[in-house]
Amino acid sequence: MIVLFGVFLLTLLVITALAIVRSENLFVVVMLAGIFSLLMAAMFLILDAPDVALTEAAVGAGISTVLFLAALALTAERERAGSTNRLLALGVVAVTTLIVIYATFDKPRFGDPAAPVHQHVAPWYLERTPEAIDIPNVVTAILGSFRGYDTLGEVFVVFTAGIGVLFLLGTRPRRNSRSVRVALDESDAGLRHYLIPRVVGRLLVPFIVLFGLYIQFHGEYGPGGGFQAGAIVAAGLILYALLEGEEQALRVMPRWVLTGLVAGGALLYGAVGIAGMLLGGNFLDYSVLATDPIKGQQIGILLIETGVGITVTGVLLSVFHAFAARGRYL
Amino acid sequence: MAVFLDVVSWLLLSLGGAFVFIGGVGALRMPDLYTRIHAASLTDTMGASLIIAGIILQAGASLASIKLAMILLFLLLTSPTATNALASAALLAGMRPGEAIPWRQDRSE
Amino acid sequence: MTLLGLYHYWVFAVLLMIGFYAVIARLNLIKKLIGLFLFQSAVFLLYITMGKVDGGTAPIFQVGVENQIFSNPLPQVLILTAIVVGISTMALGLGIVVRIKEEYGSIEEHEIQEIDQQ
Amino acid sequence: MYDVVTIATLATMALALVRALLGPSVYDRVLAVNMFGTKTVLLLSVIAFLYGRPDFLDLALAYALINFIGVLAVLVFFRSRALRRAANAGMED
Repeated sequence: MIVLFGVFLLTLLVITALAIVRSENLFVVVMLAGIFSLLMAAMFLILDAPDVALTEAAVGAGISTVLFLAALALTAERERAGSTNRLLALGVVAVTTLIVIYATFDKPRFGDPAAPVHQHVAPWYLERTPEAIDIPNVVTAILGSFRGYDTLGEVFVVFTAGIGVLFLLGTRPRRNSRSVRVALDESDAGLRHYLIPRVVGRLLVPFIVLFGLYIQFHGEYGPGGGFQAGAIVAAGLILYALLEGEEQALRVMPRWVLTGLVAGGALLYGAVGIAGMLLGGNFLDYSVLATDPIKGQQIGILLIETGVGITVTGVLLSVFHAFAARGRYL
Repeated sequence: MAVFLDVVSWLLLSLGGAFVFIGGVGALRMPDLYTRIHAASLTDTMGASLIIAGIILQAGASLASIKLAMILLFLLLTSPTATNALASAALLAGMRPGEAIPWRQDRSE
Repeated sequence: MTLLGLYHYWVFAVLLMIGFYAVIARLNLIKKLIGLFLFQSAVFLLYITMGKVDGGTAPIFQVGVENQIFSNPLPQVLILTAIVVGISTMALGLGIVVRIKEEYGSIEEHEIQEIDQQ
Repeated sequence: MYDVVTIATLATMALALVRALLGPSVYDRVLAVNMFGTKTVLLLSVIAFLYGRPDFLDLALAYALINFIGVLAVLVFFRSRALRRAANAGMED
């Protein structure tokens, strides 16, 4: 039965994707992308990946819509019809689709336990996690410890992307593009005139941040971890900025704090690795952090997940403020 | 007792499912934006309450029930707020309730 | 059952190519970025689909339950980080598009090329 | 038992998707996204019990908390657009 539910969701996914490509109104495209993300999250949960679904939820529900809308406000809302060779493109795409579909017949059966993916390291991870790390969530164990070096790389990609956005949008806009900037009174910023969203939103901000912290520190026992928590906390603080205006949000959390978060989280991650080396282990080997190796692993995972969460929060918030400060949004 | 609970929760779940579905039909069939918002939001609240109440009866006294109650509480707070914000945005853009032709925008779509 | 399983892979192929079409056939830069978003989502879906095991459950140990079959945790780790990396790089792409709009006054590829040729 | 609810929710999702595709105005599409969000919360809660893993409820909780940020962002977007247009019209006068 549940397979049929999945198939239905997949069909909706394809329809949504087709509509996304066909629509020329970019605002509509962003809304449909929101639906696409919701469908993806439900699909991930059906395919036994609650951690991934939670990440998709945290990123897709608020942050990606907000970022895309901010970019639309700065560029254009409508796509202009241009002349490309649509037929040629369609031909290329159709042929490639057929080739990929032909290739799927050679893939292992869906759900086959004997498929090559399930043979090499994956059973080893599942077997070793209880004895070496002793936390219930195997995904967190792999993310934090077994493949900690890989995750360090990912964190630095996020870090670099954030710095890149700051470099691109941190410069002052030219004068001619500034003429459209709307001079807003401070009392008029954000959604201050909209009483209902403001009251409810302000009520929810602390709950969202609290829930983010729960996801952060519960990540070893259930779905969760630094990546999801960072996105959720950032979503809560972005909500505050939407309600109260950018100026007020920057007063609560100034730019230097944001930059500090971006760098601090990545630094914390690296420092845990160095600490392991100083205590006589390898880089990112947490076993030496405590007298009991299992305890050491758990402390290490807790620390690096915190680092990940801090960096992700910092990057997403900095990116949001970089777009918002460009002047035509908020 | 267990059978009784099962029956009640089955009733709640089915009723909730019916409400949710009726809301979907309403959102599709109603003639203009504000009536559609009306159809979608009211049934959403009722359907979500009934479904979550039904699941709580199944879950019994556990952490899951507390989480479900939190989900319901936050849904009851956020869903009407989102509807209100949406109606505000539509009003701001100059759509008047009750106008026969609300689709002045986007006719090219 | 085999057909239902294959359907997962076909959806992957179709989604991948819908995204690819948006990247090559549409001239609007934001639309191209959305195409990339679809493309990467298709890849996410493929990885997670391959990690599913028949009768398996999510790879989180439960207290008091033994001898469970678990789905493969490794693709989940890869995709979990890729989603957050994806949104960060998407923000970078949007930043570049915003700068292009400010310099050229347009985000349509052919108009930008015309301005470049002048 | 949960199957009935799941089917109803999935059918409603399909209806909301049709509304999102038909439009006609952009606000109808926002309404559809909002409906879709609530339905996803319900679907995720039900699937968590269908799979017998109540710890997955965190997901539904996450959506219940942050899903309306998108709609608020839409309101902010249209508000700033209206202000911008008013300011531009004022400059032309």
